[in-house]
Amino acid sequence: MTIAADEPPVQGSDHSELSTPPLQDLQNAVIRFAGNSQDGIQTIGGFLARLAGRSAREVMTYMTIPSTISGGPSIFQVHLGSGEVLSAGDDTDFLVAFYQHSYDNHLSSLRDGGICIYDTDFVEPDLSDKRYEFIGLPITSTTIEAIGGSTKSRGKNMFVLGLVTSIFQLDRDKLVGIIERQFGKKDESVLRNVMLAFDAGYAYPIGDVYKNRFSLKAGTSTGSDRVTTDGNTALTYGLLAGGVRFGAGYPITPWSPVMEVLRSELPKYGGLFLQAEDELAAVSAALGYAYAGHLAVTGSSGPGLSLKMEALSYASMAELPLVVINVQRGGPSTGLPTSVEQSDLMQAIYGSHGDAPRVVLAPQDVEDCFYIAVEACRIARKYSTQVIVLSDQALSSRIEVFDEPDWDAVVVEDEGPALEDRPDDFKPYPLDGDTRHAPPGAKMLGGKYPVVTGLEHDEWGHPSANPEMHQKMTNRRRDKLKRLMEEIPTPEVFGDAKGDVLLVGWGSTYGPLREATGLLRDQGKQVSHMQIRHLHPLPKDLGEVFDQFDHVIVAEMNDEGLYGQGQLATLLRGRYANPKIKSITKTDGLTFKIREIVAGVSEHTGNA
Amino acid sequence: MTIAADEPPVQGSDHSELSTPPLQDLQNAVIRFAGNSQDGIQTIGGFLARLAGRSAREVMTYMTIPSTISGGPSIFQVHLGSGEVLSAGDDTDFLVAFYQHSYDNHLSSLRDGGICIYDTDFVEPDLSDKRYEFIGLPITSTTIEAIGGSTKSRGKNMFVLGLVTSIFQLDRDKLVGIIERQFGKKDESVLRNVMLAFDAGYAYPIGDVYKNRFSLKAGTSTGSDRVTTDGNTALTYGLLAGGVRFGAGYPITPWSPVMEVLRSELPKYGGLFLQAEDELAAVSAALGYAYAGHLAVTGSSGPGLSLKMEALSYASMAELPLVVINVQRGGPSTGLPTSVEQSDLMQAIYGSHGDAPRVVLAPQDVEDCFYIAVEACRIARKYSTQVIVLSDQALSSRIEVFDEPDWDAVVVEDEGPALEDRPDDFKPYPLDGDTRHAPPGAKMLGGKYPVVTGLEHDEWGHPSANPEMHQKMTNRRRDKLKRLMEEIPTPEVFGDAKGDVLLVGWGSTYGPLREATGLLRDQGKQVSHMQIRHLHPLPKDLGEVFDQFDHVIVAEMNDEGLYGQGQLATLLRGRYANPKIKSITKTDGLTFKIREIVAGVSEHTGNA
Amino acid sequence: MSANAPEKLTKKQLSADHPTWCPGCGDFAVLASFFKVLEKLQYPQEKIVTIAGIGCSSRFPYFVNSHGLHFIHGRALALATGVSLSRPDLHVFVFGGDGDGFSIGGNHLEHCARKNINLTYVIMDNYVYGLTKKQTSPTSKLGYKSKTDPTGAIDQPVNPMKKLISAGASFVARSHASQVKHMMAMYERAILHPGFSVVETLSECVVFNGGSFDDSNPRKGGVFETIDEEQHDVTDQHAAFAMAEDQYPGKFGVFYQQERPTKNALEQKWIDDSQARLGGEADPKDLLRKRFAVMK
Amino acid sequence: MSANAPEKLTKKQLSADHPTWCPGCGDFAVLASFFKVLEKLQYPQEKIVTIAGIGCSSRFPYFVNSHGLHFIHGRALALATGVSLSRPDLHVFVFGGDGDGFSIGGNHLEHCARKNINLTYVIMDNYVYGLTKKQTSPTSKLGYKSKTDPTGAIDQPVNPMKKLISAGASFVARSHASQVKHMMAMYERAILHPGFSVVETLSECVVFNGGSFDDSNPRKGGVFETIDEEQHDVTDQHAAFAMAEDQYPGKFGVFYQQERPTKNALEQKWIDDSQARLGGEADPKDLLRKRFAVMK
Ligand SMILES: Cc1ncc(C[n+]2csc(CCOP(=O)(O)OP(=O)(O)O)c2C)c(N)n1
Ligand SMILES: Cc1ncc(C[n+]2csc(CCOP(=O)(O)OP(=O)(O)O)c2C)c(N)n1
Ligand code: SF4
Ligand code: SF4
Ligand SMILES: [Mg+2]
Ligand SMILES: [Mg+2]
Repeated sequence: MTIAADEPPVQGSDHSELSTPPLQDLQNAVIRFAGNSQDGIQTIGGFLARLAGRSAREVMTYMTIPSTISGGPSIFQVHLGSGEVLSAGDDTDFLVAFYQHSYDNHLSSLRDGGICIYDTDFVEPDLSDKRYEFIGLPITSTTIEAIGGSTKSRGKNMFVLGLVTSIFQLDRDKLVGIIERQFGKKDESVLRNVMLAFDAGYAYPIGDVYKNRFSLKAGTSTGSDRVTTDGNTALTYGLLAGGVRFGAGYPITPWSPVMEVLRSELPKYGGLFLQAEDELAAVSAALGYAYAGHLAVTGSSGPGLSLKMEALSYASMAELPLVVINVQRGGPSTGLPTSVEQSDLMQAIYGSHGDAPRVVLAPQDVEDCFYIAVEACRIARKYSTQVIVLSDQALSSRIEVFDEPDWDAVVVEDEGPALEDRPDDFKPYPLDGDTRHAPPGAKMLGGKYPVVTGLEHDEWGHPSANPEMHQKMTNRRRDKLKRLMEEIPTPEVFGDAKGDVLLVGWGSTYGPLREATGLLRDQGKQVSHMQIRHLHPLPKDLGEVFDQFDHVIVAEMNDEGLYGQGQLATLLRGRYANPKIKSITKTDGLTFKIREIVAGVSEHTGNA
Repeated sequence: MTIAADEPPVQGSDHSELSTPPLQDLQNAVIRFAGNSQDGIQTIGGFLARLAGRSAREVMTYMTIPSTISGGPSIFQVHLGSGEVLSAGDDTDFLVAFYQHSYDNHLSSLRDGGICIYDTDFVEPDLSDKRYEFIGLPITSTTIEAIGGSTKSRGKNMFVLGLVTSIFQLDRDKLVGIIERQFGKKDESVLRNVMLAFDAGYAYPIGDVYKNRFSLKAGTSTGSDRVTTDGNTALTYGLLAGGVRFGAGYPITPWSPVMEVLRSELPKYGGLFLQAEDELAAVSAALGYAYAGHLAVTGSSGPGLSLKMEALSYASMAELPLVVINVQRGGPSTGLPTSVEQSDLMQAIYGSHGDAPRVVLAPQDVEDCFYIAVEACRIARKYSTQVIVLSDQALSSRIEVFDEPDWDAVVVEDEGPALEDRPDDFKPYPLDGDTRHAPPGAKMLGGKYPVVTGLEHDEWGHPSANPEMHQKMTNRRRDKLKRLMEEIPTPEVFGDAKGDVLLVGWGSTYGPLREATGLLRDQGKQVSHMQIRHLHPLPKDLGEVFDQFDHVIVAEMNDEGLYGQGQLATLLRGRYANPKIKSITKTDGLTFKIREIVAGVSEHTGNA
Repeated sequence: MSANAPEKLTKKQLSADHPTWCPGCGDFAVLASFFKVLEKLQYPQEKIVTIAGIGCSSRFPYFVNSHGLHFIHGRALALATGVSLSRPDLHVFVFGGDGDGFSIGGNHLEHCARKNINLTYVIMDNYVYGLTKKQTSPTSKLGYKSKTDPTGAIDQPVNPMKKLISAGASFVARSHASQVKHMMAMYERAILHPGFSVVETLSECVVFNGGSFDDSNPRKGGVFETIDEEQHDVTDQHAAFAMAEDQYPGKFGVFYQQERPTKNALEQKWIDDSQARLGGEADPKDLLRKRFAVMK
Repeated sequence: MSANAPEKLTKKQLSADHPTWCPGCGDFAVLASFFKVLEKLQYPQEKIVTIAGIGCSSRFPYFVNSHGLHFIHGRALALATGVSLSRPDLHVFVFGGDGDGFSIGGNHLEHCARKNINLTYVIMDNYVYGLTKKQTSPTSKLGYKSKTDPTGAIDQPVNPMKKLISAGASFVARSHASQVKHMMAMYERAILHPGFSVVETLSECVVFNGGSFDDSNPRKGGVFETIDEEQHDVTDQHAAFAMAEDQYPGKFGVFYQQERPTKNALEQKWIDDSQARLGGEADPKDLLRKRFAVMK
């Protein structure tokens, strides 16, 4: 699905065959850079992604983080495309291997006929492997030569970037502009060395051979440059756009970047972010802001979320608004801190003691990280409730391109605490209406000031152990989310509204599921796709949608559990008691491959 | 369901009618003492319960705890019966009202024709209320007179106990023996005063009128005296019998008594209980014992359980055995600390981040608190897993009578840490076998010592981020619970194995559900009952059982949630996707009344 | 009360529900002293915020007719940090027990202290867990018999003064619920201190720890020894620490006081500097546009 | 290695995986010193237990070939409490960073100290969150620029010595990862101390806080000032507290040491007394029977 289908694939690696270039005019290309994290491969990946944003191309990236602290083997994969790019790619078209271990571990990621570019200074490939083409060049020594020896092999990444620019006929000028913006702030000599390395790669003769073979089609320009960024960044600015001005958190991978940017950015907006002593303090302080009348955020990843469960139970009882970010990672426990997983959904909904209803949302791609954050703010405010946003490790760090938001439409002005006087008959928790707190500073004209509590209480917030009151208040806390359910749009179905299979997913699996659906449809299968962004409450008419399909197959990156169902599948079955709902799950810490989804669908439908 | 049905109910409260006593030979009697917690009504309730244990009678008690710290309105209800006593009684037959507020708030608990005994020193009843019979006597002043004034009204409870003993023709000698055992340890004058008050009540003339009316039938004697105790106590000794020798916890209502008894008792067994600085430390220390090779316990109630979620996720990953007690109370948050609720089931199963499989059990009555604790120990050991036991506030404090356990059959000797040498090929987490840790102190003959970790790991416990390994280890952690599932017995069905309705419950709702089932069956309805004690994993063949009924109705004390299903109902539907599974729920902090269950069944079956 | 005519704030207005504490509980006197200080200081009623965790003492907010929040066990200070940092216009008070503050909440106390969060914290120390009915607390004396130490407490108790001083609290005092005047003086000075101020107040639990503070209660034959600030330099941390070593019942008064910048002020400075660099308060949309331009 | 022939325990046997720390990280020297002390003390290998929370430094257990446990962030001491109390035959060591010990784990440290749990705790203090890549830690110096304090840290840091002393730790020392001999001496004394012993060890994070401890590293032009125990009475808590006040880089060595009963011993005494009262170790069945007789 990456190389335009009408091109015959290259076979073998006999360079003589290449005199008439068989590949041209790529719509898509998946390039994997494999080296050590110190080599700056993330940097060049980032440059390529940004260039895509400026060239009306789509892009999606994928990276791994070494488990050692000091760095170590790491990859950065870029999927560039002139059409829609929905995943980082099952297989790669090009592999750039910096070291022998890069070659050994990643050669199999190449599709048949793919091209392996390797550093002859470090890698000894098995040239007899006929599945791939091999292009060796002395990346390290040429870079050292180009820069002048002093910085040793630093700059290899820029050499490779130059090489790639030349191979794919990318827009050199735009790219140099991006490089200059990045390095221009630093010492002048840095930029000079960077450009020396880049130009050496760009001019390297081996590049010429391929120059005419791969020209990456430009997309249809939308006129203006598009935004290129990762999920954590998009999410963070979504919070700012949604009006969040106060936050508190504690560092943890992969949540930390969100709090780091908020800590730097919030003072500009007149707010602040507190680095707390732990997650318990963080969620408590965030509830302090909320009580004080501000929309606030806290967040973490799995272990930290577990620590927030008690305070979130309080928030549910007291009905304080709060946005809570969970950038999920592999679990349980410390698990796989730098791998992706979607195994915190049940906890998000049910992790606190007691019946503690709250809202759970999940963004489906990088752009959606922004919009879901804005929506989380809106819901938290409107229903005076807690909204947990389930992002994940893959979304957090991958780079995509999207249109700049329409700020006038999207930005919510922060109105600060509502300090107006409250009338005589003020009730924060009216049985027949919405929760409305009177933050400190508000005068109570009736003379009686409210106490917000985690004990069960009456309409005025007074503690009450009255059986009837507990029943009514429990209903009330639940029913407000039922009202929210009424306003959640039914998720769009991609493909036909009825058919054989409805593939259902949530969160960052959007891309692979959509791509797999496209593939299956191209094969003539009656497959449609729906991605659920609102997980609790679920949209109200899913049952009707499901009725139009013979199979409803839920694909998610978590365990099948004791009864063979993933977490969302369990929820959907619990709600609809519909045995058509089946599950595809996995927990290998990697995003779905298209072929895994295709295989899962065949298995459930019996079309092997 | 409390007064033998062949007796015509008493009407009106004209005392003259009482010359021929219409009620005699009671099988059951529900007596509610309503006063202030300082009045020692719990004490007399306890005496009556203990007497029942010695008289081959069944008993169940129910009490409320005042919300003020210094004491305040409180009730103690005793349901005495010669047949099976399954609930504390929907309605009461006798109300003893110490104060006006007791009268005002509890009169409606009397069944039509019930008898209200009140203290004429404090209560002014509405004698025109023809639904009940009223018997007034100067409880306070007679007590003061009897004791001699010095201790003021202390002793009222004993006066009332004497009165009740005389009214119901209870075994005075046995009772006095119990009283002496209790008060004999104290200052002699205490016992003297107690007996003065008791005898004054026993001899009080008004009692004579009723003497011959109510004679509580004795049960069929089993020869030996039976055990009379509450759920927390039964649970605690179950842990000791199961071989627990180490524990750690932090006080919270209603869990505290378990830790208090363990702290006092464990030193006798050579173990110890740590009062930790908080619940996070408690669960951590308990995992320390587990790592050191001991079977250990920690516990709490809702808020404390939320705080343990992170460490429990670790325990799941590391596969350390642990017994975790949750004495549930009303939630969310601080909620209703002294009310009953079953709203922590979902959290017990799903509350930790990541896929963190663990076992969840729930005892169905006081006796079962003992046996479920023993079983929790067995499962934790065998599968090197965490077992959460969901007791609740009602179970914790209510008193029941049961047979003394067969100690030889039930007691598990604590073998202490397994310190034998470990062979060369020792693997704590074999892919094809059970987890077996080598605690510190064990020599590793291969020379390589293990590190227990919360990171994903291989068979030897070494951290591994390998995708395949994560998948395999996730499967392994889940599959061991599937093996446990195979050995869980299918819960017994009370009533017929097929029919119209299967009522399903879990935990302390056993009694009311069984009683309601009996009632419905007596009415000719095809209703059966099943109580599920193993909640995760669920017993394996429930599906087949459910297939035999037209309706499967799950009754539980938690909220119906966004989709109209209680927590267990959601789980069962999630597993079986069977729309026959319906839900009866409530969250009023009170145990189920029989009539609530009956009404719920009619509603779902359409037989109103 | 009318919203417009600023009346004098009285105890009557400040009184809410009648306290559910046991008759004779020391906490009543703490409440009464607090009312008196507030009557003196005349803060606007709506700007007073009382916050507490869980415990008998932590029921305080229900008994004060001001904005209040009854939080979860041990985290009141962390919550109050959020209130204080985001609402400089408020007067933030935290009340709670020894279990709430020194056991489960011990770490938040440390960090609040070092960060010098601007609020006043009154620890109502009864050397026992009252609400949960008599378990050993971190301040229970050695040998104290409780439900969790039936043969007497064996863990060395926390020394509250040492803990607070070394954590960096900028105002640290000690008082006694039997001494209303002393409490009032301490609370007032604590409230007027800019930064994190703490008054540990011995407050007898008559039900579970009766007589525990008689040694320092003249009415019960004890000695109430106050600190002579002529002799003791309250800004001398070592002297304060040394005095904290005194055997129980020890001294009462201000152990330590030192003004240093509050986190509130330091964060505000950062906000001000950031906005000044942008030429004053910026429109959020402009800020966002600018940031997104860089991502293209 | 054979199980029966008791061989001399060597660094080689004690070495496990090669540390994943960055080249130049101070933690290497801590590990090396620990090995040397163990070589000297010759404890049976299977009786050595290393426990840690989460952080770069907390990866320690992987690098020691002994029984080990890598726990969750901040709770290593709480877990180790369970190990120590239930297994008097073991030598329990806890390693971890400043974030793990003073931030999220700060409260467990306090309570371990006052309870005097018998174990040795080495805090590898690099004044930064290493593993999560450069956020301000509770010991970060004022002005330190991190990802969470881009304009410099503003919160007053924890003073580890003050905190430990006032919490009641019975052995409190300070060392420096550039001084192997000194570390060895401190670790050995800490290990031999009966009770809760702590050695804060400055250990440079070369990647995120390079040069931070040069001031006290003679090889980097700094001064490594050690405590002269002729001058400083280690049992004098006030003197220790006063010394803790010294401006950074301060002194190195034993600040405070005082033997007092460990909780381990006190709990064991209770066990022994209880069992003595029953006439020695009782059969659990008999104990249960006796208790149940009372419930009839
Ligand atoms: C997380 C959690 N753990 C435990 C409790 C139970 N609990 C409530 S108050 C309290 C301690 C009370 O002691 P203290 O703080 O000294 O207050 P006091 O009642 O003595 O005034 C405890 C353990 C709780 N509510 N929440
Ligand atoms: C509950 C939880 N919160 C946060 C984290 C993320 N985390 C891992 S290590 C660490 C701090 C590391 O700093 P420190 O303890 O000083 O150790 P160092 O890496 O500097 O040696 C943090 C915040 C976590 N793993 N778990
Ligand atoms: S139990 Fe003790 S602390 Fe609580 S209100 Fe009663 S006397 Fe006061
Ligand atoms: S990041 Fe710092 S503390 Fe961590 S291993 Fe590297 S140098 Fe050491
Ligand atoms: Mg207390
Ligand atoms: Mg550190």
